[in-house]
Amino acid sequence: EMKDNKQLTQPRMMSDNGHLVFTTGNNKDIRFQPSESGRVKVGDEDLTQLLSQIKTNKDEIDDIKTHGGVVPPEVTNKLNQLDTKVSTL
Amino acid sequence: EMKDNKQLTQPRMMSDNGHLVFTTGNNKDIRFQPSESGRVKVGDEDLTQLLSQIKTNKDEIDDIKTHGGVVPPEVTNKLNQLDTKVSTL
Amino acid sequence: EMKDNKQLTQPRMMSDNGHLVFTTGNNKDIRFQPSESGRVKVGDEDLTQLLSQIKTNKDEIDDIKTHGGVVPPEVTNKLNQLDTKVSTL
Amino acid sequence: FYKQWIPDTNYENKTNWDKGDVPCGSDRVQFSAQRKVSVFVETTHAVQEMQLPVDGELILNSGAGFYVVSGQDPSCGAGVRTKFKDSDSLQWFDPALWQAAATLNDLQQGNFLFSVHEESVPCQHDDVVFKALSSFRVDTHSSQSTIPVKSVSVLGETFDSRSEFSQYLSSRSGQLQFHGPSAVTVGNPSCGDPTGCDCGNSVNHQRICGSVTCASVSCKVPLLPMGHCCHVCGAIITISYAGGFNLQNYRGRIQSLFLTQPQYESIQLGMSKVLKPQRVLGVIPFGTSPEIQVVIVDGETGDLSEALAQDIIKDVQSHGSKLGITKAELQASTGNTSTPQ
Repeated sequence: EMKDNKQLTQPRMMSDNGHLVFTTGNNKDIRFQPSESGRVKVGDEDLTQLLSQIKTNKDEIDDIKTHGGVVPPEVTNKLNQLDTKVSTL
Repeated sequence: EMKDNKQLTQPRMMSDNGHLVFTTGNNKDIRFQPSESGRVKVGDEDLTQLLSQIKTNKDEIDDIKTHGGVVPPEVTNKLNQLDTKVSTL
Repeated sequence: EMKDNKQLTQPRMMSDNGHLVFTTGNNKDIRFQPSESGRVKVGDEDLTQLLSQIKTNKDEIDDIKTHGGVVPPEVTNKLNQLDTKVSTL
Repeated sequence: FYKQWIPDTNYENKTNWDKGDVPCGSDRVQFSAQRKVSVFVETTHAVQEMQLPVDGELILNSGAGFYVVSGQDPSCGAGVRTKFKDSDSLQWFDPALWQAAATLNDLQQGNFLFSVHEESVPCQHDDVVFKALSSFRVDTHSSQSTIPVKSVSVLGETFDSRSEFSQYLSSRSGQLQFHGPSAVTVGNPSCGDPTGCDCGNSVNHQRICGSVTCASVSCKVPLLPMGHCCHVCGAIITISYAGGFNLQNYRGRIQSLFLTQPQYESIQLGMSKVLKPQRVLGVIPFGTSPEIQVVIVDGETGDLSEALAQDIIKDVQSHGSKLGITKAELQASTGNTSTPQ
């Protein structure tokens, strides 16, 4: 039993109906660690760069949510219209 | 040759001149499945977390697009100003 | 010497205390190359799809930042209210 | 000399698998959970499932890799569960696990040298070679805290800087390949003494001989060469030398004068400097004196060895002074001894 438990923590590479599957046991990660000068690429895309874009996106969304985005032009127009009307009353 | 062709249609992990390359096959996936408590990490980044952040980002963007973000302060100010002016006319 | 350097850069699939670790040597990448019909999945997520979502998100954020989002309903209401007030003065 | 580690932990080496075959696409591959192992993979393999150890690594040669098939691999059959064999018990100080050669070229050509057991294991001035396209796991238990050598080559990379190799040893691969309490250290100078250098392994003599099983010998007076673990049938020449002696040149002389002769084809000859203990009244040790030991064996009764030894003694008698040899003593397992000059 001891042995079985230990085996549970062994990482595996296997075929699941012809799909290539990498698995790990309880609390065990799968890690991709290229050298410092090497990159992780998905197709032609630099994954590290894309991952940092996720954070940038999140920050920008938070900013929009807190401070609002640019004022939509129809709002600016309407405000200017009203302003003019009120001033000429 | 037969064998080589076959390999191309199978998902595989290969060393290509020192690069580590994961290639999927015809309708065959490569899956990284750590245990529920294990993570997939790219360098120091938690890929699982970042991937879920992509969806959160998408949802928040959709929300902003549907309901608008916060009202920009200059709009609120202008509206208050006009309101005051109109009320004192 | 050239050859010697190459040898040191061999990629490795390692098991580190049960964590599954993929590493490469100097200047060597880890590359995921999904085929048209095969996917790279992290957990249940399709990596390629999510990565393209990152760019979509970025584009939409840029759009919101440039053109503003939808006008929040409270702004529309207030503008209508003012408009009515001004017109009836 | 170059000393090359013979065993490997390569994926393609079928002796590393308990079923005696390299796994194929229908097979389930198992590495024991607790066995730490570094495995070199030279080519591409199909596999049904591979269970990795809790600590270990697969090193992928360029073009090497793994792929999976759906269901059975027709070229593999029904598939078996196959286990990577235990490689934990291989000892650095096991003389059977090393090959010695004078040059890297000789090492590649398979021109190996015979030597006594202590000198079969890397000596303090030797270059240690682990084959370029291979992985290994060696237990460095020693009688001392370090195992000094001149250089170590691993995966085609030669380390002769002490700090760089110590850094390598602390890397993950280093820790998987070298285990045990003693540290192999590189950066020792090569032997600078033309008359030869002591190997330095006598301090590990017991450990070295602990892994040697001696064959039974059938000769009148079995001989025990210094640094050897077993009695042999053959001959030993003990040479005392003066300033002009050059061990490498003398080894070359014996090679070209005698060992190339067809009648000596089956002869194995080892020649090295040994430190012979000096004793007061033949009992109390008070130091050592260096001399050259020539060990000659022929795998049989020792008659052939003695014939060669007599030829060498004759050569000493006529050219000894020119060669820097002051004395040469012969012991033969036939019971004959002689002390010319």
